[in-house]
Amino acid sequence: MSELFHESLLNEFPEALWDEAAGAVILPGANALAIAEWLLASGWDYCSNVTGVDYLEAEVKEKITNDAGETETVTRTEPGRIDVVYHLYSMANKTGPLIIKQRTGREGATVKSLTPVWRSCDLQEREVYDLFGVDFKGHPDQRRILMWDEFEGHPMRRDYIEPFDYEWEPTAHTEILEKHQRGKVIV
Amino acid sequence: MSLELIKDILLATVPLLVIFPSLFAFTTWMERKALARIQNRIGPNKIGIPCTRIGLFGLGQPAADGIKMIFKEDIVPRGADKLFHLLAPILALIPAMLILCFLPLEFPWGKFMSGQVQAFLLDSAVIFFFAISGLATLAIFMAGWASRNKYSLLGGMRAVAQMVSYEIPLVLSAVVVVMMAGSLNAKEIADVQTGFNWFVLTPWGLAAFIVFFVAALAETNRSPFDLPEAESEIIAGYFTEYSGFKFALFFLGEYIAMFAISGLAVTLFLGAGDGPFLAVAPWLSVVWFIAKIFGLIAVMIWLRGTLPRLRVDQLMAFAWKFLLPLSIFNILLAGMSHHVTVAYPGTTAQVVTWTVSLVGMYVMAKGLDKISRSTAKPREYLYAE
Amino acid sequence: MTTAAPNYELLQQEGLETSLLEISMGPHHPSTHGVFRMDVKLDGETVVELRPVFGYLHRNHEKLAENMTYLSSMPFTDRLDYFNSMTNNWAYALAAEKLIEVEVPERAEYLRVIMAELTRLVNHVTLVGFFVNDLGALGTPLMYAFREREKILDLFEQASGARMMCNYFRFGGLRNDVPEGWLDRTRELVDRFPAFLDEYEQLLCENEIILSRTQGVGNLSRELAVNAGITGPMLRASGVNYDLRKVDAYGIYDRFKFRVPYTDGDTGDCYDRFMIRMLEMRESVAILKQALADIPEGDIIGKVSKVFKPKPAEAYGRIEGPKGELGFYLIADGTTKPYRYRVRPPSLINLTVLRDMCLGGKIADACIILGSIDIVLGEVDR
Amino acid sequence: MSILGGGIFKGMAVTLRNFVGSYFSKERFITTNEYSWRPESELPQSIGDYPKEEGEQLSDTTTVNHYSRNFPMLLHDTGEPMDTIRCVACQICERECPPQCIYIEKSTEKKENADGKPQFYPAKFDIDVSVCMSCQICVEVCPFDAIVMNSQFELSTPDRFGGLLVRRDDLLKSNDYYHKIHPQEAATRDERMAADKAAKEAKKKAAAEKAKAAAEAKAAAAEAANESKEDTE
Repeated sequence: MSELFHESLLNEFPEALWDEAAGAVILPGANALAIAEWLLASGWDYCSNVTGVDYLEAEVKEKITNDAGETETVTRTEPGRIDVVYHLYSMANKTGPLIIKQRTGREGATVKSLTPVWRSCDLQEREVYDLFGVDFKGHPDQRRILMWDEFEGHPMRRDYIEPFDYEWEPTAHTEILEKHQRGKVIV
Repeated sequence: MSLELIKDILLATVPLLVIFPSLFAFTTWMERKALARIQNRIGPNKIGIPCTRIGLFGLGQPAADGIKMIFKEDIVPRGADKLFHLLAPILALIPAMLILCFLPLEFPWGKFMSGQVQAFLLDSAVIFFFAISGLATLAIFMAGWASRNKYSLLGGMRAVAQMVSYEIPLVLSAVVVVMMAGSLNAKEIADVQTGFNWFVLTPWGLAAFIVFFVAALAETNRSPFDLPEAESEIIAGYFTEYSGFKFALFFLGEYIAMFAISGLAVTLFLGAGDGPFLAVAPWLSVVWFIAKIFGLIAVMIWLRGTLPRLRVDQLMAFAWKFLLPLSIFNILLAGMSHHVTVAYPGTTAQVVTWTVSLVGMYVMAKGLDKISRSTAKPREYLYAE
Repeated sequence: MTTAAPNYELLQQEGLETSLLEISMGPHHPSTHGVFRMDVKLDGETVVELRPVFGYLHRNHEKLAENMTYLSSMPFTDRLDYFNSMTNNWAYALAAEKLIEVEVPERAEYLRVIMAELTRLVNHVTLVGFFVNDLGALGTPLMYAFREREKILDLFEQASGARMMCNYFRFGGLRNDVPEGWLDRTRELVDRFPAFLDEYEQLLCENEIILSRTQGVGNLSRELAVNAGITGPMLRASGVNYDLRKVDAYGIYDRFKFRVPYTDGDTGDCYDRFMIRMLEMRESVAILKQALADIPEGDIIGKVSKVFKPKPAEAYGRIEGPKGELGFYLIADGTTKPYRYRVRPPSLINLTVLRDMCLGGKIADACIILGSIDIVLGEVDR
Repeated sequence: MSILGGGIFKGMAVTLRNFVGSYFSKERFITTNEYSWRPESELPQSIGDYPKEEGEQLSDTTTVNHYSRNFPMLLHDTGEPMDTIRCVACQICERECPPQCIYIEKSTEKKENADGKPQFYPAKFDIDVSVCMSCQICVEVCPFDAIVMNSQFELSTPDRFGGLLVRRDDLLKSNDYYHKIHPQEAATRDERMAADKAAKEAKKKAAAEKAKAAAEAKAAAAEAANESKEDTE
């Protein structure tokens, strides 16, 4: 059902992209809210899960066929990005999931908040804001939720480094942890 | 002051000061034990004789608790009004102890006394009783206010509203007894009931007793009316900020108030010290009296083990829209049945008054219940295969 | 019970100084079920503003799991909702099994259902106890509930070695087979359970005080419940027939005959939420009886290596946990560790509507509404 | 039509039944597994009274002798513990331990193990009680069945640093002890180990036979080749 459904979504909004590998529709930044409203109206009444995924800048090797018809390996740099993933289900039709994603850059990450469409995004988008540092435009109450207000940084980002003055209680365990941190043990 | 008078005073008051606090200790043990059994636990069972392994069913527990309470640090919040914070538990205890003096307890050593056998023989004892028990409200509000804690304040406010409201049905249900006995004197009310002429065995007396008991539960902040100290909502209510000996005083005051109000219920409705074998051993009257008090307290404990508590608005609605009209209606019924039984002596009239009273009370209660309470009833549910 | 708030501006114009009473309920409060905080503004006893505050138990469970292999974060899922470690394990195993494609043996599937339904009994029976405790009963129902819970936890301990942190499910099956006689003991418990439920219902379900305290309190409409992503018994109490055991039929739930209780959606109040849980326990007992009758002999775990490298893919596994839809979202990147590991916590998302339900009620209502939502802070804060 | 307050009376009937019933039926009480390590008459009075020795566990009084787990222990076969230790310090458990509470240092030289094969052994093997969460992951990932769970739970100590770090020699327990506390698990484990060993030996044998057969075939082929060569000549 959902496999068929993303096609009708893509027909309705040709600017949306279909990511085959992830099985998700990538919403265009400009009219994400309009698409979400259309989705709600067409039966996707339940937004189950909202989360962020942080992709660092990475070098990707891929095989391409050049003009001469030969296969060669090209290395290109994929820019870092943050995906905000929404898992949609339909309680009325008991179908799902339809996965939609909003994509944004890592610096000054901003996406449209879908909380006006699905209330269930409320606390989860706050969590993504808190842990990933994604700014949700149009969120009614965007505050930190799990970390305290004075906290700096966004711990779920993959390049987050613990502050050096992290509260520390010495235990007998310390020497083991130090060993782990020296990299002697590859975790 | 003559030596005789001093002896009388001591003989009349010291037993009260000894017996009831020790009964308090026993009651805390009994309550813990009974609640434990209701909840399928064993309850206190280790502390008996110190330095031995003799448990004595945990009877030493109250003593251990008392010692702990005395030596515990007394914490007064920095922002609290220290004077009133100190005065409140004392003020909570004093009226409760005073009320005990009015109970028509006939101690066997009464015959060694020159004058009266009761600590306080007053012609208007019942009125005095209600007047003094009203002071406890003040103590509780004082505690809530002086603690400078929001939970305490909420508890204090709840207590004032609740205790003032429930005093009215309490008094009105006692009015019936005063009407019938024709006296405000506790001793005389007790004397009227001797020989199993207990007021609870009359239709109006039964109704009044039930109303009185329910209102008494609210007056002493017992479950299901324990809103001023509602643990799940406002931590511990007015005594949130009390610890150590001050807390123990509150605790003591609460239990003594329970004894006092149960004692009044026994005096008014359950025939005071009346009971079997009094002709053989007159001193048994004290035993009967205290046994009846314990009977009522056992019911209180049982209720506490079973019921959740009411909400504030429901509590007030219950007092004003249910108990108050019911007790007024009961006064009418009492007057009616009195005149009918006086005018037509015989069993037929008895049966008629019983039936009419009970049916009347039931219809009245049912109607009031419908008006005052929302249409709460069990529901039916759907199932999906 | 909605009380109209007085007009403060008017009062102040008349020269009266009024202000609302601000109370910070929690993080140490008897009825917030853990380190949860509600900033409440009270007008007398009426709640006019409520703001939930989370995060006191936050330990960044997701980050921890992203730094260790798939198997190693299994014991950490126990600690999410520490009442229901078995179902947490299952949800995680379900998501990971989508990544590695392993066949779960028949016996393991049956045992999974048995464990999950026992967990549901544990959760619901204690929740009802805590809920009535929030109503102000002196813990009598709670003690009865704990007695039954202890019996089930004993079974868990005999099977998995631990009472609460079971860590029993594995990708492709279960860690070990149950010991000899375990199934008989479970049958005995399941046979005795309805008698306990009868007593429990007699104690609670018709009590006038409970009825008048819970009915009409914390109403949640069907539309809001669906839109706010409410799941589990709370959703069904609002009149939506949506149970993942029926909808997804994960595991082998399609083999059992059971019914899903729900309401007609007119009320959706605390009483409905309380009763739906009472009724669900009966259905769980029915499932348990069927599963215990049909359980076959055989292997307990499929062929999976302890440390594996799934192909890059995304998987979202969700189950009907006792508290609602518990989902795990995993992104594999071809290494032994998940690239992204996300828990969809039902407790947190069910709290979305806390404010809506509490406003206008009394402060005592706020406590029981929170109790009827059924949260565990280990899962809310993760 | 129910009587007024009927639900309350029903509830009170239940509590009364439980009140009376609690004096007569033990089943009503909360039952837990008996963790008593000693009879009730000898309840521990002070810290020193707590049983620390393995022999003092009364396994028959616990109902949880199958899979109960509290803290890992290192297994050794019959004989001197360090001579028959199964651990070869491969450090897999150290890597996989979720709270990272294991610390291993590999020995520099090899020593003969129970099978008489020279192997490395752990020079240091420490587990931190304060961090270990009894999850049993180390047991599952161990390819040598060298680490299993102990159900001894009296691990409290007044020494917060040294005492909570359990050293290798304290962790070492014999396989017999393991059989005593977890009979079912130990039996299956031994069975599987024996099967693995047999399979390995069979495989070895098969490989040897195969090699032998191959060598013979090769020799035969060479001979045949020689013969054919001779023929051609």
